[in-house]
Amino acid sequence: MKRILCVLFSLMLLVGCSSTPAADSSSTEDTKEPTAQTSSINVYTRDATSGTREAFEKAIGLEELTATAIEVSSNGDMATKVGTDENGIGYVSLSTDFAANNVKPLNFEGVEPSEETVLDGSYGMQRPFSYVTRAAGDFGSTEKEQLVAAFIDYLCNSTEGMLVVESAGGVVDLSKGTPWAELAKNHPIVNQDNSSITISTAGSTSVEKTLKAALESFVPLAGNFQFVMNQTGSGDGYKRVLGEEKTGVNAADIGFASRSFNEDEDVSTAMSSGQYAIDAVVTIVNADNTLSDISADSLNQIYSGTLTDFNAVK
Amino acid sequence: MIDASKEKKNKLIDGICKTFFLAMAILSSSFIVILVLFIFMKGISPFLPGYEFGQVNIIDFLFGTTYRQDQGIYGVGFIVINTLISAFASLLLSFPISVLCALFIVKIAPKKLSVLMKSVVELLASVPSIVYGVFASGLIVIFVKWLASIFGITTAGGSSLLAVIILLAIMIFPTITSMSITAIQAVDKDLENASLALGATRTQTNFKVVLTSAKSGIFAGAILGIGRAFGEATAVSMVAGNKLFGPTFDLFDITRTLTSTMLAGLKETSGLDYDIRFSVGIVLLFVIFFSNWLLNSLKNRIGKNS
Amino acid sequence: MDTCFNVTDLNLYYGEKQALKNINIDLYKNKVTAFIGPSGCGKSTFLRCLNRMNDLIEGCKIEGNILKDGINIYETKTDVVELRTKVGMVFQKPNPFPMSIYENIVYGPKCHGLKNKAELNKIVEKSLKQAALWDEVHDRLHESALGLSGGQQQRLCIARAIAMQPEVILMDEPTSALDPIATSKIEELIETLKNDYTIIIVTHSMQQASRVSDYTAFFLLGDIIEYDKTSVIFQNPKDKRTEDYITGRFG
Amino acid sequence: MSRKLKDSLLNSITYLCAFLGVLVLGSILIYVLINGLKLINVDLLKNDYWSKNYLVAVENDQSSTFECDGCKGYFSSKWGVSFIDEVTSHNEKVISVEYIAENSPFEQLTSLTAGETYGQIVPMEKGYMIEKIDYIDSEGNTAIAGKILKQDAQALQESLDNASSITSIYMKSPGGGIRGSLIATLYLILISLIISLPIGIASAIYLNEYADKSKINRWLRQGIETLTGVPSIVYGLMGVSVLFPVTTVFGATGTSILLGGLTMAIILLPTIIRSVEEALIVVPQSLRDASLSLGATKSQTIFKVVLPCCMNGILTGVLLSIGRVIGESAALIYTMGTFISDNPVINGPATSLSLMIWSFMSAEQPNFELACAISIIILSVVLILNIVVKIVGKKLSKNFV
Repeated sequence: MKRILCVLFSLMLLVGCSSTPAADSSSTEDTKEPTAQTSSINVYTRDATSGTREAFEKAIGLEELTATAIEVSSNGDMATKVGTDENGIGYVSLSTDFAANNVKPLNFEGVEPSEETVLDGSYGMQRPFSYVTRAAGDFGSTEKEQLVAAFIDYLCNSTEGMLVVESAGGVVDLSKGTPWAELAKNHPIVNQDNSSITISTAGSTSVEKTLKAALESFVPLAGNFQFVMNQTGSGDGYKRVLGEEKTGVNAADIGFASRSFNEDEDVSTAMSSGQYAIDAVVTIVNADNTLSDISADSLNQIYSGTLTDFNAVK
Repeated sequence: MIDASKEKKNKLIDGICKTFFLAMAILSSSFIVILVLFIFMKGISPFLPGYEFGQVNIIDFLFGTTYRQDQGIYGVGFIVINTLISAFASLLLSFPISVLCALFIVKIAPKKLSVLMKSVVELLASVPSIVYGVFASGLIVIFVKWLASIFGITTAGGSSLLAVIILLAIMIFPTITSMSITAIQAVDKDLENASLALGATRTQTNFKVVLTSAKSGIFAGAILGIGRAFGEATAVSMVAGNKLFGPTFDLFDITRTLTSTMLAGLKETSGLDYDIRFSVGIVLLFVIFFSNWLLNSLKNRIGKNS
Repeated sequence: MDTCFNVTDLNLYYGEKQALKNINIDLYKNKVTAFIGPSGCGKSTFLRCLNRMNDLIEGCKIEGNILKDGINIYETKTDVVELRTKVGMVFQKPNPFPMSIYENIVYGPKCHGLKNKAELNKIVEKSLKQAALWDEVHDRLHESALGLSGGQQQRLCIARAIAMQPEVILMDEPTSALDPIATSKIEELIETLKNDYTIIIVTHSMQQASRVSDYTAFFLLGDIIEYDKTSVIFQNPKDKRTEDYITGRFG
Repeated sequence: MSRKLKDSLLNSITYLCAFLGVLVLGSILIYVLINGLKLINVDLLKNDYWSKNYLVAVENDQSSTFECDGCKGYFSSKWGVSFIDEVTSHNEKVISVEYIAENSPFEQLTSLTAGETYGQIVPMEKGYMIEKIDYIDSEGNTAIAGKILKQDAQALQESLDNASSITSIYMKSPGGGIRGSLIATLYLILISLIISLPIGIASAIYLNEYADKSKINRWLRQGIETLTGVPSIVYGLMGVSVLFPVTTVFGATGTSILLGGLTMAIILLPTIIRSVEEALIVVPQSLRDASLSLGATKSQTIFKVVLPCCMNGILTGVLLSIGRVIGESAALIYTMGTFISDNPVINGPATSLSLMIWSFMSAEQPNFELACAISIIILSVVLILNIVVKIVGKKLSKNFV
């Protein structure tokens, strides 16, 4: 029936634009039989290379994604799509503005997604913001190398750095921070004029906000150095620092990924690498949905295609 | 008055100019060779034995009906069909409207209105495609959803083949219209006057003489337009939904085009999944060449009849 | 009498089609020679052979000799550009360049490297006077040439050709796009010009040929049927076909 | 009668199509305007994108209190400064300085940043954003306040009133402007036109004036026409690997405006060639004949007669090209980079306006309003350039027509 209607409609469209506009009024009459509205779930997912998707699928133990899933291109796209689709389900980053997009965050296994639950590990769906630097001695100058080391120390270990990252949306454990004034003693480089040094960064766009805030706040602490951020995607983070593009157009000093570096990406040669913040992945549904809590099991069933009705979700 | 040395100099300059023009023409057309070589070198490698991430069967690639990065299944057969459907359908939708709109602007509209409309069309040709994408995911999608609900069909929030078609039709509209405007303006006034003098009405003249005389230019616009429809990536990927299998014939079902496949996660990936996008690029180039050839021969045939 | 062009065994093909068949003709210096004949008989094609304008047409092949002052203009070492400075041309439709009147006249000399302002001014005045246009335009030399009337434009084109001081001026139906008054002005002009230049004119008008020319050649289907003094052609043509044509029985 | 009917039918279809077209185009324009207009202001146009970051110390010797009559925001009478809450065009909540009283210690801020500027006075102005203030509270404990703790203006003012001395202030000048990208976009247009115009015009001249129907020329033409169909993302990838070595000669070490311009120049070629050729075809053959019959050489004919006549065609090509450059994103992501530079140089990285839109839309939180605002700016730049080019074109062609 649908097929026939569609063919009819496409004919209508063609007729509508090539001949008289009056012709199509008659044909709509008999097509107006409304069929019963189904509430089958529309499954939204990110493209296969997304760090968010990786974290999400790992958390729900997904083996094979249903073939009817709809791929969206970005976090914001996901929020918009689910916000306009009453039957949609998807997942976004914790820093998303849920209300503005007309979506509702779901508790995962009974745990509400929040900074506390992410930090204490009770909220299961999370991913790290990772960084990797160039190999020691490969920075072009020792001043730059020292400055990068100082920045990494500031970013990961100082109270000030962590505060900045947190205020920009990253989840960090402030209790582990040390005041920068103490750490700075190990980095004499910050006490000189560094305005001729430019640090370039590459990699994930998800880290952009936190990274920008951290870099900006570090500038006056470390002799007004310059920085260039070229955030294009997690894949480029490793490539441009240690991988195939490390000497090319897009070479960078520090690379970032919104996931752990995988086995293809050998970070052992780097001067330093690790993670500086955590981001949580939150399952979302349309704001009109009555659901408020979901289990990994249900999500697994929904995303593998065996569960297709919200009424059956328990 | 004629100075022999001057003559010699003139001749020399003439020769230099000719060589320069030829060199530039060769340079211009050599870029395509560089491009094709470059993309071939990258895109062929997954099909060669000894490929570092595991050789891909080219038959499966070309005729496959599933494309799933997560399982390493790469088949673009259905995507080619989807791409052809969406591009040609958008052309079908946009072509008559654009041509008639151009006719209106050049021949029917009062001077002031025509200038205004022309400027609007010119302006829209330079709207960044991402803005069209935003427009599509904001408005077109809602329209499609509403349309589907009339038929009692649920859609994936409006992302669908139909949304892609409407989006592309809107995007190629300025291209075809401005080319058609140029073509219609170039029609000889004498031809028109001759038709009017034979007692044809203004409208008959417009349709029978003006449009037929301008059809070569109009067709060139159509070719440019469909080129844009094939190559559009950013906006399309926002409403396509990137279906994992296909082909899609249902207007309200989600779809996947070659460009949206190339773009999805391009920056986050490496290895086979990265290289295979260049193979998709080769397929896209072939699709474009093929349809250009098709339209060009159609254009020549229509041209011959008159 | 001095000849200007000696044409022997000239054949011209457009691709497969032969447009000129075995043309043999001598054209005389400081005379007006008219080519007449029905449309498509090859008279314009032949005219364009004389300054090698046919070179521009793709698929055009020429056999035979055209000697100008004893030198074959179709030899490979002939400089086409130099030839064209000596053999000027005026076209059917007036085609002034979209520039000022002044710029139109000095175009040719400037192309050949003449830069001296005073000399250029002199050339402009002289050519315009020769073309009987000076009185009409001397106060608006720097206005666009496209603002002139059709007849004036055509005289400007003649002045433009004269500015190069050619030996020969080829005219390809120069009055066919003009009204009778403009036509008569051009005809008067031709009359005065023939003292200084050899003029070869293609015309559709029998009266024009008889009025302005000293010699007339009748072309038919790529052949020269008859070539003689104008008075002879028009008063007692030897060939029946010539007679039929000039008496208006066909063509 | 039936003829009239048919006529009016055809006419109404034409009207309908024109109406439909204008409706759709108009709705896009209105959509963009509604969403973006509220963010357009002079600051957006003239400000730098990157804030200047300052770490400053405050003269703590203060005994007086300050008065503020009717000034907006939350006024700290102890320090003589008032704050307000603001939302930037990038959807960030910030606390910015609204008013500084005369003789306030905030008028005498000295830089704490190592280097030349150490100890120099940093003027604080209205609009500066307070990120973090380290202070010692009335009980002698160190404490911090500011946006970094997700405080609002009121909380900051209360904290400050409670402070006995201020250790340091981290503040930012207002940023988020697009001046740099606007300039970079103009550079990009200029470079790509400077390169592709001569090549394009020369190629068009060769194809139209010199080329016979030989096979080689057919291939040349085919090659150029095929360039039209190549998706721009492919150009971008090619630009990085093939054209980058060229730019290194000019001192580029990475992505640069120059590389973007070179890549765009290739993308523009078919457009320019096509429009110039179209104009060349229209130039009447009789003009060429006339020039040649005067003994001008072919190149003289082309430069003096043919090219001036097709000025309009060249201008059309230029306009189309500008539109293409200004709207392109996919090819430039790789060649120009997404780094927003406030002082763009030709051989350094920068970003064009539409790349900026791409960045904002593909970020974790797409900023749709800002994208629309930048689109409006793009549209107005296109409009202005259109008008300028048309006026110049009229002036140029005055001599020729």
